[in-house]
Amino acid sequence: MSLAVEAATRLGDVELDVALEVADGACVAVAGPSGAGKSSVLRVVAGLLRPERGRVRCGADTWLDTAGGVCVPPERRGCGVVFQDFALFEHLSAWRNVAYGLRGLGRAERRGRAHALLDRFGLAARADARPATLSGGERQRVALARALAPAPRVLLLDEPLSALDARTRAAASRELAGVLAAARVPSLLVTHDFTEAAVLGDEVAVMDAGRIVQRGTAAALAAAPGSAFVADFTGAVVLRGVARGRAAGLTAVELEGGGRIASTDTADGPVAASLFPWEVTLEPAGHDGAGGSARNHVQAEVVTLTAVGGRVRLGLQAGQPLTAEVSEAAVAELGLRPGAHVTATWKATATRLVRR
Amino acid sequence: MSLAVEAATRLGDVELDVALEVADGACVAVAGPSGAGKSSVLRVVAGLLRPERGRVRCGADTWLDTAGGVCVPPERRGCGVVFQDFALFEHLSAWRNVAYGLRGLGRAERRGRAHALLDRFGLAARADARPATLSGGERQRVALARALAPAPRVLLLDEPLSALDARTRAAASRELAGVLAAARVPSLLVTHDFTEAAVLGDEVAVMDAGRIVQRGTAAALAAAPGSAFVADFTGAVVLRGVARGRAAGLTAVELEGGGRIASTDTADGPVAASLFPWEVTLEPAGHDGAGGSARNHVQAEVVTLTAVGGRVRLGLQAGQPLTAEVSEAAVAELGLRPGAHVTATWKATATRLVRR
Amino acid sequence: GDSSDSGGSGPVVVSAAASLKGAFTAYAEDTGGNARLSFAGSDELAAQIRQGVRPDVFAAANTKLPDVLFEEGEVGEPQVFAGNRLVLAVPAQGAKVGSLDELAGPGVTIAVGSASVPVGSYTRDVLGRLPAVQERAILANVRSQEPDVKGVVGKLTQGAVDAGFVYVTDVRATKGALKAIELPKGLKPSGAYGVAIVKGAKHPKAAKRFVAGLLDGQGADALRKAGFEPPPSP
Amino acid sequence: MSRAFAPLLVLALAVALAFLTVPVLAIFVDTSPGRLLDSLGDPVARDALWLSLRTTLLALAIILLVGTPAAYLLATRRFPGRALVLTLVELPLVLPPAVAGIALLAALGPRGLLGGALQDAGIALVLQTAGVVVALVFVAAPFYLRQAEAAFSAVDPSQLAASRTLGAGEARTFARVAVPAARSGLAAGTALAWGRALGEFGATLMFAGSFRDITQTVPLAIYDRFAEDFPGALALSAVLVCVSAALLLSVKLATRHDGRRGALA
Amino acid sequence: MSRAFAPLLVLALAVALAFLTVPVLAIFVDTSPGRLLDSLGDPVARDALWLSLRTTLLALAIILLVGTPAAYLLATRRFPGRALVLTLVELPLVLPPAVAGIALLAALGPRGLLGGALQDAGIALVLQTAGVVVALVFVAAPFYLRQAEAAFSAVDPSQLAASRTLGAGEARTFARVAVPAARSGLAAGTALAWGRALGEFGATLMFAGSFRDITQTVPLAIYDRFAEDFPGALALSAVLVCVSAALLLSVKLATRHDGRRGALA
Ligand SMILES: Nc1ncnc2c1ncn2[C@@H]1O[C@H](COP(=O)(O)OP(=O)(O)OP(=O)(O)O)[C@@H](O)[C@H]1O
Ligand SMILES: Nc1ncnc2c1ncn2[C@@H]1O[C@H](COP(=O)(O)OP(=O)(O)OP(=O)(O)O)[C@@H](O)[C@H]1O
Ligand SMILES: [Mg+2]
Ligand SMILES: [Mg+2]
Repeated sequence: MSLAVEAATRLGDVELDVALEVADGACVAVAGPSGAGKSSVLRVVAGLLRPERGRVRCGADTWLDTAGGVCVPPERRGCGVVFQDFALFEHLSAWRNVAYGLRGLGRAERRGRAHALLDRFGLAARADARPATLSGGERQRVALARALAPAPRVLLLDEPLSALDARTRAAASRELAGVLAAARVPSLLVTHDFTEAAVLGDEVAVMDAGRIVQRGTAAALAAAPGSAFVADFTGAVVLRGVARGRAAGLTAVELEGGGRIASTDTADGPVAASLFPWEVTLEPAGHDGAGGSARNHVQAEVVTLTAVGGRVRLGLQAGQPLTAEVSEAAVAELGLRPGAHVTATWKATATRLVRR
Repeated sequence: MSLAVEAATRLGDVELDVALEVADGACVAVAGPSGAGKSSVLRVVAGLLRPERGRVRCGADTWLDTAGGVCVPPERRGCGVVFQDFALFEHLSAWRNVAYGLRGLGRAERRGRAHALLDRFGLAARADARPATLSGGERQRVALARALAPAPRVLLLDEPLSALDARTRAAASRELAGVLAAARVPSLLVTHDFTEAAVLGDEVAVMDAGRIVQRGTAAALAAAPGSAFVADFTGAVVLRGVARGRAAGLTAVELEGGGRIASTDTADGPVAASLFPWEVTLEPAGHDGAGGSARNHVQAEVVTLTAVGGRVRLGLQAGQPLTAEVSEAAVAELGLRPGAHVTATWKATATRLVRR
Repeated sequence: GDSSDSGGSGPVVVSAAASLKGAFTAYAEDTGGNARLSFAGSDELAAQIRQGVRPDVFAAANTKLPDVLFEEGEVGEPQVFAGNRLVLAVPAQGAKVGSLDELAGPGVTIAVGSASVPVGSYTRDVLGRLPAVQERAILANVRSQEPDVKGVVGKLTQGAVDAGFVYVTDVRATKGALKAIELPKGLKPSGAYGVAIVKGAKHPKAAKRFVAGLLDGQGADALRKAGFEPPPSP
Repeated sequence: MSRAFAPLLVLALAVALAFLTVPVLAIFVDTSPGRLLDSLGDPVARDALWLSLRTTLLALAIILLVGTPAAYLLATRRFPGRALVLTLVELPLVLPPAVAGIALLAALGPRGLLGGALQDAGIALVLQTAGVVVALVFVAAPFYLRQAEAAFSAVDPSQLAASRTLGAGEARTFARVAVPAARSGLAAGTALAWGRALGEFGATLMFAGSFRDITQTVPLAIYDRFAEDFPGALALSAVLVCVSAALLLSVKLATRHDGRRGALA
Repeated sequence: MSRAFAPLLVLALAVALAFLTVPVLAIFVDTSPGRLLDSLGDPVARDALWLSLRTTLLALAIILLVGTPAAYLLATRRFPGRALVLTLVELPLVLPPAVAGIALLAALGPRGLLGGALQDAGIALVLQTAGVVVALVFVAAPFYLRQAEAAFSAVDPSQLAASRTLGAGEARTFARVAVPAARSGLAAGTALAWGRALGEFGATLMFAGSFRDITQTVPLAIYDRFAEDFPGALALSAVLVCVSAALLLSVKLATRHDGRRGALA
């Protein structure tokens, strides 16, 4: 069973207009700025939002066809949904929330399965608690367990791990990956976390202002971000500027807030230049030497330093904020502290340009 | 004005027992596993949860002293709170939510300030929308603007950026940092994001099971995680095992799921070994040569590969899941694909041990 | 018992004015309980009958309502079966008023039946026989015109008014909380109660028997015992 | 003013409580305990109590059974004329009880709009126990319907949506999510309707008459007794108050629930 | 069964609506439009309408003013005996109207429990317009109080907490958050109480009597007309229904609101 969605409808100020297929057993991660319409797409698939025009098909079944007047109600679509705000049943204990979707089983069996699922998400001890007495992350895990319980035909996960700490998230994510692999159903996963998208998603669809603006594997997105948002999403640093002419295979970009850099990409007009923090090296202030025009040099002031496992992440201010990641040795050598002035340099080939 | 909290109370299965001071103008990031009691600490400070025993002082004022029978009501504490579930006023438009806390001003002025704040968080266009028609991230930003509006004496931020994409989060985080710097009030920031904790927090307090288990700068935490949770939080990989004896300055650890590694740290009994993904290098399978016992060698299978800006993040399965981050060149050289077998190696000095 | 039209063996269904409650209940028990009784204000019962409700017997606290219903063709020819004496009722203890003459005094509060209910129209008839000045003075002290005699009795027992005009049977029902001040015979304080068999009654024979007993028999005895008077001679 | 608010709240509640309970207590003051027991011993009173219990419970069952889904529909669908429908539901309230009885006669009585149809179907209501139930439903239903509508309106629609995605059709969602989530409002509506039905007098008298053991509920028995034994009537009222209080309180204690949402999740 | 549910809901609503409106309509069928206008022309009827309007509005104002904070307190505090307090609030409902009137007399009448105190304070209620208002408040307040309590219980406590942290004391939180958030339930309670007050007859009659322009509200005027001029009484009832419908509907349209939460944020 594969899933195919086409939907066009007005949402407040946003015009939603998407077409998306998810192959059987595949997981498409959906990313995009806040308000892009990600949750709305999930609502269309689940049958909770009826678009003005649209079609939703799952395998051989047509769930929605506004032209043909078909609209299967949510309860006969069998979508497992994790709602962004959880939407737990406040009057039921955690395990009863999870057992809610389990039909045609004896009471003992439902109870057993619900407890087993809660246990998988580390919530065995809270099985009898009402949602009102659960912490945020506990609520989210109950919501996840509830969505997975009835072995759904499609999984719709709206930031299912956002309220979890790294450790709990890793555990929940493993459980989720296990379920995704075992269930072999199409799934849509809304996430703001690139690693999560890369690990759980076979592909990433990036939405903006109601449309899908880029689609591809996580690696492809990282290699060629189609927008400043995608660059940000993949963990890159984004600098805003205006591309002014091209010479010797290099595009010159005038940065907002001052400074001038070069890129091997071709572009014109307002652009966003993106690079990864570990592609930046630091040199003493004023340095403007090696690499010629094929290397970018930007004067910056150190704002923050965070050392993590032999690496240091530096927050720099260079007209625009910039992040660099260098070795502890380099920091020691340059004697970097907050307030220090440095030259940040990186290759023109590492500078990707996207139109803004 | 500094903030000092001491509180002890029973919360379901958890016994909350914390003592925490935040200096004037300082921001303490609070991290910890789901259900550790982070939100509860914030509720105690805000005056929404009265602990069995406790004291809360802000500057010269005593807000709570259970022994002395003092309990200042929330409205006279002046805490700006971003609630984990936002708690927006559903019957008020976005700007009226923000203007709610602005007192003693003319209507036009309140409206103007509320709009200005919404604009700072990129929500000028949604100022007249009711919360019910806002997206998750939009709701969160309204909650943030609402908390900041009345110039609070203390800021209590419960995962204030969790529902935002990287780009919106960076912008909101910048605004927040600006406010924190300008307001110079003590603040508590609950977060699951190490970078956020490092950038916004002067210090990080790590909670577990109702207690503060570690406290220090982000760098200190990363250098010497006191627990597997902290290691995870800082982005490290955590392997579970049992320490069995020490010889030649090295502790031998028997890993769960098979394998044996060494660490320069001293420990005994059940431990968690942590290392950062970029400290792992990959060699062809079966390789067990250089470095001797001072280098760890673990046989693993490649599960996922994600290339990001010249770097590749690999998900490995080696009895326990393991993450490595290597250069694209290394991947090409070894011809790594999912299913390939490799030897993951790292230094015994890079292996930090914490008791479980 | 629906097929008992001719036989008349079913219980006779009687709608009667509330003040007849004691007397009719005793009568029904004396005759073997073969009657179903329902009590309400005479006007309410009349309204029911107008809406097509069909008890067998309609007994009102006046003669006007049965007469009107007879003219409208709802009931058979009415008969007067009892009389009731209008009295001036005052609280048994601490009464502010001791006689009819004191009613016109300043500050005296009076409750009477409204003109539309039997007891109220009798009250007006009786007061109309007083000198005009006295009548006007008494009416000026009326603070409430009650569509239900219960209202008058309730206010008197609770001391909310000083005096009221009710039937002597109503005073008896208060078990001593009120006392009756008899009105001069010259005012003709007696009201007549009329009864009629409803057209289309399901048990016409039993109804006839019931009415007959009221006029002369166990019913008449029960009425006397309860304080009702024989039908006033026209 | 802010500091004075909690005392003000307490004052408001105290005033409201005093105003509502003192008159009820006053009935007891006027009634000796002996009389109260006498009333209970009286077979007429016992018949009336038993009939009141049966008819009000039956009426309540009908109101809950029809009213709950009707209110759910009103609360979950937006349609033009919704305000009008709600007003129509409220209108029976403004009818003085006897007029309500006349209205019922005019609609369902032998000469009423639907009287012929009922007669043809062999359904007799007027002067019958069934008529009491009809009258009670008519006067009490608006209270439950309106209250239930408000309670269902306050249910978080995202919980209803979640239920649907979990395979529960609208019926199951209604029964398993909407009703439990609205239960405190529904319980209040039930109490209001039951209380109103227990005290109902005028419409019943007009539509069903006041025949002992057939249509004479406690309020009618009280009325009857007024004409004959004024203090006895008050004693019976006191008994009605006691019995009703016991009923309403026990239902409340039986369906007790707690657990309000915490502020910070 | 799931597929049949929506039709079942519609059926339930249709049955409920038909049952509640047909009798009301039947009053109009029995009344010619001419009579309806005649009633309006009659000065007694006009006086009664005007008095009804004044007294019910005043009673409603008192109920809202005292009842809203009292209900808020009941809804937001848990204390032992809460179920008992709620039951006490409900008890006046079960009193048949005339008994309610007697109860008021026994409490506030000249010989009542508090009668002396009132007299000393120079407050006259019995047989006065003020007494009508007291009677209306007594019979209508429980409906509002109970409904308001349920509505406040359904308000998300985290919104109240948020308001407090934003510097709003309990009073401001009550006025600016709790009341608006509970408004649909409060509106329902107001409608119930108003409707009940407009139709109130027995307690008013017993406590305040019936005197044109002082205590004779429309229901009392209708009763007064019953025996003499039955069609006139029905016509006046019809007028009461029309006026009440207009009042209730216009309030609903004036305070209209929308905006239910979406399912996926
Ligand atoms: N019922 C509605 N009425 C009007 N506008 C709406 C409604 N529902 C959503 N919107 C608007 O549509 C846009 C998309 O909303 P949606 O919830 O799909 O965003 P999203 O991509 O999930 O964002 P987030 O990451 O913040 O959750 C938002 O700008 C939102 O304000
Ligand atoms: N009212 C309550 N009754 C019982 N237990 C409660 C209550 N409130 C919180 N708890 C429990 O106390 C623990 C701490 O809750 P808290 O909300 O402070 O966690 P947290 O650290 O904020 O977690 P998260 O990151 O998931 O939001 C949880 O296990 C929760 O279930
Ligand atoms: Mg969303
Ligand atoms: Mg929390």
